[in-house]
Amino acid sequence: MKRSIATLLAIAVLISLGAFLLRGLGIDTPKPTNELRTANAAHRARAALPRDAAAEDGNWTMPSKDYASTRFSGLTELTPANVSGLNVAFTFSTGTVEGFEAPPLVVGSTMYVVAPWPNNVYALDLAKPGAPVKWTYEPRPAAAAKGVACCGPVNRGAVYSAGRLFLNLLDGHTVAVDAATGKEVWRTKVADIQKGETLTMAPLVAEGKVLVGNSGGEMGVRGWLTALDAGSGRLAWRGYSTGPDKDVLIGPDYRPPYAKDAGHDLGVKSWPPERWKIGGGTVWGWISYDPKLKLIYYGTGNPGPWNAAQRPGANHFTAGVLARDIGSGHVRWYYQSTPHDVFDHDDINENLLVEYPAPNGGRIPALIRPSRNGFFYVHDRRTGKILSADPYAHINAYTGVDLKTGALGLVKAKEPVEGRVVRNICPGPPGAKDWNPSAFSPVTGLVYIPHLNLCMDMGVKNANYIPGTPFVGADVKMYAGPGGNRGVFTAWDPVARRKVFEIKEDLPLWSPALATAGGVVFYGTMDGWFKAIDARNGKLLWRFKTGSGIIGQPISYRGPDGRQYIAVPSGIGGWAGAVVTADIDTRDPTAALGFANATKDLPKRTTRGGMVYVFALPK
Amino acid sequence: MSSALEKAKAPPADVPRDGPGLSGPVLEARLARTWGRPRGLIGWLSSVDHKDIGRRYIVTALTFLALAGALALIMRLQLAKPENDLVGAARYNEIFTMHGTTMMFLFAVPVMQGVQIYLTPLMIGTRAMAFPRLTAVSFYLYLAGGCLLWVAFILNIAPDIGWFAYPPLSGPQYGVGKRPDIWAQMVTFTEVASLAAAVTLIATILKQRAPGMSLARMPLYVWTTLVTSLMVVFSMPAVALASSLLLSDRLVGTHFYNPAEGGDALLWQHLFWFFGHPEVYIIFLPATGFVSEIVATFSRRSIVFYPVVVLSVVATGILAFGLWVHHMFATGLPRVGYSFYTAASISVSIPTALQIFCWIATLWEGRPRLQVPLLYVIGFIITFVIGGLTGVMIAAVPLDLQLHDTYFIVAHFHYVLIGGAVFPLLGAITYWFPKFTGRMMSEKIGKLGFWMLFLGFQLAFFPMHVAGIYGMPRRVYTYPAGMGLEWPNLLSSLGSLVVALAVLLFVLNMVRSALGGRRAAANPWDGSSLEWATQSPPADYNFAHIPVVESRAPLWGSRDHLPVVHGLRVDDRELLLTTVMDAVPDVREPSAQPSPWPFISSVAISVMFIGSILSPWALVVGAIPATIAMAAWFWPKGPPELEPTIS
Amino acid sequence: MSLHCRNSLLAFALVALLAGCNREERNSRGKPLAETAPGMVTPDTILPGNARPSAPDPRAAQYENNAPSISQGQTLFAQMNCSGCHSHGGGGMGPALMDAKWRYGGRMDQIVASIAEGRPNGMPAWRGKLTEQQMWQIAAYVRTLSGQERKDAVSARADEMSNTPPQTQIEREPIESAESGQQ
Amino acid sequence: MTRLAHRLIALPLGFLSACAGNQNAMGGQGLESANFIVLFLVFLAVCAVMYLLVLAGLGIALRRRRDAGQANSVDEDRHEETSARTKVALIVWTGLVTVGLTILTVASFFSDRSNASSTRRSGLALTITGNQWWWNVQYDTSDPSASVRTANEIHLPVNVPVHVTLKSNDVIHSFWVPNLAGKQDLIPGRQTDIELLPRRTGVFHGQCAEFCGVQHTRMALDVIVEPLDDFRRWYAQQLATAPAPTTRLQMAGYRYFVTRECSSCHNVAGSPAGGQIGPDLTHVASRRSIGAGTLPLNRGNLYGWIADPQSHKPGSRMPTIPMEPRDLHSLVAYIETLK
Repeated sequence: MKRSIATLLAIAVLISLGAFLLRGLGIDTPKPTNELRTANAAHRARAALPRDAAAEDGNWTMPSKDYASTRFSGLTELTPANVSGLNVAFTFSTGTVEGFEAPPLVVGSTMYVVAPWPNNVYALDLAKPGAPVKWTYEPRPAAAAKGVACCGPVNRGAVYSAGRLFLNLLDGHTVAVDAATGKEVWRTKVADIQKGETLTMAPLVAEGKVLVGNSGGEMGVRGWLTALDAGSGRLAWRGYSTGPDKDVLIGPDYRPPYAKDAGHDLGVKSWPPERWKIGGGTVWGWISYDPKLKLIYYGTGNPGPWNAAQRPGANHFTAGVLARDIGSGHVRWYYQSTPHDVFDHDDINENLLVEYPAPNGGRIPALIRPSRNGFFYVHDRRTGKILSADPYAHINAYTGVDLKTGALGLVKAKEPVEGRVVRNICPGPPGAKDWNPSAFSPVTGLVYIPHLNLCMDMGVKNANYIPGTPFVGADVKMYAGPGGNRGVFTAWDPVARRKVFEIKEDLPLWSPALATAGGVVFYGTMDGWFKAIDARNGKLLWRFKTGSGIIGQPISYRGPDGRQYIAVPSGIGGWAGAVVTADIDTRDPTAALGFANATKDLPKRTTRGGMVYVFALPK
Repeated sequence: MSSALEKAKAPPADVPRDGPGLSGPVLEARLARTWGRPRGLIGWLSSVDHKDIGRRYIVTALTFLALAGALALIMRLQLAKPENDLVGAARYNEIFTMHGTTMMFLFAVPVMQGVQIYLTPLMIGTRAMAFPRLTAVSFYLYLAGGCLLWVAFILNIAPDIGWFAYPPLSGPQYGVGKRPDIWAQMVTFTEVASLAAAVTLIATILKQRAPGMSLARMPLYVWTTLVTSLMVVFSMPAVALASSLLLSDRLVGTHFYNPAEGGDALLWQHLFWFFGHPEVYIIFLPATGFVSEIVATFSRRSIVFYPVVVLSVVATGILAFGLWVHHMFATGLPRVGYSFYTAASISVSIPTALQIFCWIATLWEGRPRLQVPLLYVIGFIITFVIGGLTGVMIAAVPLDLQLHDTYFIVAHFHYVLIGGAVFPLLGAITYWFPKFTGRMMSEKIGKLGFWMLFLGFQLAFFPMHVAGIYGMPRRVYTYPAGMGLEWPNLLSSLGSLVVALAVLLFVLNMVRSALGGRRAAANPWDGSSLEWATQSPPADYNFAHIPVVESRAPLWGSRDHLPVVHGLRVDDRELLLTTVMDAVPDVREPSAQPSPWPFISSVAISVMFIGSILSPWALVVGAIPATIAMAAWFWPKGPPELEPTIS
Repeated sequence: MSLHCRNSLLAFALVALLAGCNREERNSRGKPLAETAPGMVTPDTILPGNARPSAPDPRAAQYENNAPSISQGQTLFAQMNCSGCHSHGGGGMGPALMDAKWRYGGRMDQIVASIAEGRPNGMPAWRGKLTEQQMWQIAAYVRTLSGQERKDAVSARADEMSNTPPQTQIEREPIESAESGQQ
Repeated sequence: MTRLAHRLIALPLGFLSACAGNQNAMGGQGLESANFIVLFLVFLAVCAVMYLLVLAGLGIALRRRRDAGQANSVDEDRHEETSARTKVALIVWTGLVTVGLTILTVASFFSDRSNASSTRRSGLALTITGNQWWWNVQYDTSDPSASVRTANEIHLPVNVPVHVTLKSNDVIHSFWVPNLAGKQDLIPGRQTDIELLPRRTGVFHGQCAEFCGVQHTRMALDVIVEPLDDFRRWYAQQLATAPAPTTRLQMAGYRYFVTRECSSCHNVAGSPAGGQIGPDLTHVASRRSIGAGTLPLNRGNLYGWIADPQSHKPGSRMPTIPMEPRDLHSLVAYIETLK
């Protein structure tokens, strides 16, 4: 008896020792196919476009990393064990003081940094020490555009394709730049700032088309998505988010998953006369693409104005998810997540494409998305049918989603009434989660959601429409939701439909997440901390204080020297950071569309900046 | 202690007291010295004599009546023909606001209280009001409030929000500038003033009635005074509160009337009308008191069914608090509630109907003597009953929803307030004029004036019923031609001129008679109540000896000799307090000396109130001088003398 | 506190005087067409060759501290969507208006110029979309946001969600550049 | 009920409605207004009886003993005597008054009920929003794209119950079309309702009945009650967008309208002018009046109004825009096309 116990002990010691040694030698390199969790692989979501470590080219050519928008790097050098050794490899100052959301791109040995306003592009030579500048591109957008940018003159990044960089300028132009020389290849005006339209989104390039959508949902614009020819910059097609079917590009092949979104000219019929022309539904977020189905997926923004009393009706095709055929632009299916949205709950958040385990053991091509309205949707991306929709944040304004009809239940008591302030509405106008995308790791099968815990008081009033001026009609005061923390970092299991772990962040989370195959997840906070956590349990492994608040997109790439690098932009701004960058006077809690009240303390915690930080393990 | 009791039991002999030993001219001379007031302006300002204060109240109120009447004329001229442009829209709004506000807050209530302050001590046979200095303060504050409003009018910052100043129109966003603040603060002034007056009146009536004047023997006018004063005490705080909330909304941005932040615009209407409706009866009930006295005297018999009249007055006073919602029938409150208020509003006319019966019955049983005061009473009955009946009409929700806020309402409340209060008031002034001035008013001019006023009034206000039904809303500065509104308005305008002339005539009569009218004896009309027992005008001390009352009509019961009590000090101001119910002599009480401090504190308080229109800190800063002044006012003068109870 | 007291007492002492002036005067039509173009107004304070700074526009007088104008300006500030960018003075898409910072001058005519001609970083030019009178009224209201106008002419709050401290009570922010601060 | 009403109108009170004002509480063209007439006459009858009794009593009382030549003095011991007849009279009078008033209360109650129950099933829904100093009118339909927005003029189909929702954007107003029904206040932060049931066609006039500021007087609206077909025609025409300008003059006016001050406040459907704070002008030329009943609509008044609204409606929110004569010409020409 005694002996057996001793043996067991010995074995245990040996095993742990061995494990420790192996770790130390860095032999234990988990592959995406490995089982990190006891859960059976069959019951885990898989990347839509399966890559294993070998398939990882180490580049970062588009902000979402891939068409599936996973923000997942297959690089495995960094692991929970060694990440604490990260050091700054080099930094790059853009000399700007506006919100820095755009991620650097890495192609081979060149890093392309798209700086905040006025959106200069810098090509850095990663092969040389200190990554000196190869070339600089200065687009010089019109300054007036800043006056119609609701939430800071931000830019969410460029995209690299076939030797060219494509990016949008705030003043309504899309440009193509030669990646080798930095020379402008073409420049196309797609949006009109006179109407209040701006461009802040990162384009997506697929099948030789550059996909661009407009911003300005608070300015009474009409939302659209435009496809430009990548070669010439000429317009291929444009699909509006409101108006008659011929404008929305709805044809006979339109098959909405639910009856509520079916009908003829819904983009007109679900609006008061003429209001669809100024009804919003802008496309300022993220686009995913499924090469197999040849479908692009994106969400449309809020209907305008915020005061819903001025636009009775469901307000199609705003605040919903669209699937368009990339060739013709025709809508294949549409699901309106938030019909007749009354809280500015855009639906522009990222759509992650994954292979979802089917009950019969097979795989369903799925679209999963943490939505602005606080529900985590799982769609069958062929039809748009909802497989599940569960709240991933604190919600008291909606009762839930009816999977049969697709209807979203609104709590009557929380519906704004003209002339009376409605209190404690959760989530607030930025929703449970704003633009900053989550990451999906096929390794853990989890979605890493950086999001918000904000509620609001809302008072709506009659909004006046003057082209090129705000069209909102609401006073809003935001404040921290239950718990007092304004940000939350949640790891969500889309299959088990449950939260695996969550990290409470004091400040709102405005920076996207980055997942790596090494089992480390990165994100930044608005007071400038860049954090690395364990993908499995959220344990904080490493953190670094950057110069300014982080609202930018972190990336990971393999440098010319073969090492894995992590890069993150640091520069406070955007809607959440307006308190710092727009000189808000916080004595007015309704300032910055109500965000001022939620971030009164931000000026004390960070200052403006514009810097790219690049980290790596010491050689 | 015991020594004190000793003192109490046997008052020091050296103290001179009235009685068989001390009476006649000698007594009167000494009393005059004790009760007279110092000479000069200071003396005038420090007077605490209820007759001085009452007279000042009445004169000031009549001045405001004249001013507001002038405004009424301007309005009638503007409305004489359609699309007239005599006064602009904005100015017209100021004018009707000033007219309504002045009439309600600066004329109607104060004039009634003025007469009450003058007559009550005389009618109940005492020498002064309780708290005479507070009475003085009440007048000065009222005066200050009135001046605030009218100076503002002259300086072109007059309120332009109507006399009931509904928010949000009077609120911080839509009530532009300081105009509404001036209105609200004027309200505060007048409310404090009438509250002060009411309190002193109640105390006087309950504790200072002549021995033997039990509640059941109290003159009807004193009854109405008691009831209205109690109504003031219960209703005025509501509006004082409402106007203070409004001020704080406007000055420091609170949200009492801001629906967006959980306030409510209707809160104001409830608070205001909870005061506003009783207000009408606060004006009307004293008038019924006048009528009762005049009817009794001029039909040469005491009122038939005295208990019925008293009960009606009390009932009216109570019911008046249950009707305010009938001013809000159009605000969309629950319909069921409306029915209740309809019933209540209609039922309030029952006690009034009973009073009217009693008056007519008294005339019926008595031997009416058609002199000017009785003429006014007859005019009152003929006119007021119409107002009362239209009142019954608009108590019905379906009728009110059409007639509310139209000229029909304007006609209604002018019939009620002019017919029901001003006619009796003019009668009362004619009736008590000899007591006020020692001279009679001219009967001839009086009769002429009455007929002009009576007919002119009907001409001016009856057509307004029609205008209202023809769809003329109130408070419009003009109206389009072709709606059938031309002739009603023209007639009204003509009538208003006649009314103006009549009032002018009345005033001339007053002035002329006051200067050179026929001298009046103590009891020129052969009245039955105590004020006629002393000479006209009464001496500063009212009565040389405090009379004893043995019936409801003391002067008719035993006209040759009126029994009196003796023993009040002559060298110092002393009053006889009696028990509340039966007026059994209770204690002797010293009465306050004249003092300039009430005036000075009133000035300090006024500065504080007016300053608080401009900054909330004025309340803090202004409180200091006010406190000092009051400290001086209340400073104890030597050890209080323990007075013996009378056994 | 002490400041408040002084203000209140001062204000009280001057009550008759100030009432006499045009604080509550309604002016429904504004100045005639003849003189409705703002004069040469510059936010600048460096004028080479000791040139004189432009004198304040005389038209400011009839709108400044004039309650009806300020009230009208308050209405227009909301209705013309000024509040969309500047919120209730706290700022957002546009700069805060309740602080002491004036990018283009805090004088009435300078504000009118900013409204009429717009400013390069996003302020639209309203000439032709608003009448001159309306721009003066808005300017008068804008100045109340930082406490520049007299307290007895401004409105404590609007009937909406509570936002800034009541304008009847806020301290007057010192206008930064001395020249443009001259009233 | 209404037939009775109309017969009753022939009675003494007939003269009130006789000179058919189109803003007349005695009009009786709406159910509630008809009920009003009946109830009013009932009250009038009862009150008249009471009044005559009082006058009679007063008259007799004054005549009765005046000339009885007694000594002009009070009888010392008989001045309080009251005859038994008077006591009886008091009781009778009290009973009479109580009964009369009870009748009235009951009558009022039932009339109120009838008004309340009259239009439970409403065939048409409107939302009217009060503004200083004009009325915004919205026809609410289940299909939002079929809803019509207009101002200061309401068209109603005859004999169709209408449910009107009342709101206010600023201060308290009161909606009153006497020929159809009684008042209902529009209170900021609250929502009130009124039911209309027009029984006869015609053009009626309504006016704000709660003092709402400087131009309370000039806050009127026209109500046109017409046969269902005419109403449908009107509705279809209101639903259409504004016609495009044709002549050069109209073009100039259009350009001025959409680029200048006008479009900051006014909306013209089908044009870039999208102002939401002033009356919708898409079909202004089809209306009867301008400036919320300030002036009848005709070319001359259009010129006068646009050139200087402040002289016709001082204090109104519409500013006087300094304007070149040719701009005025073109603007009027354009607005006249907005039928």
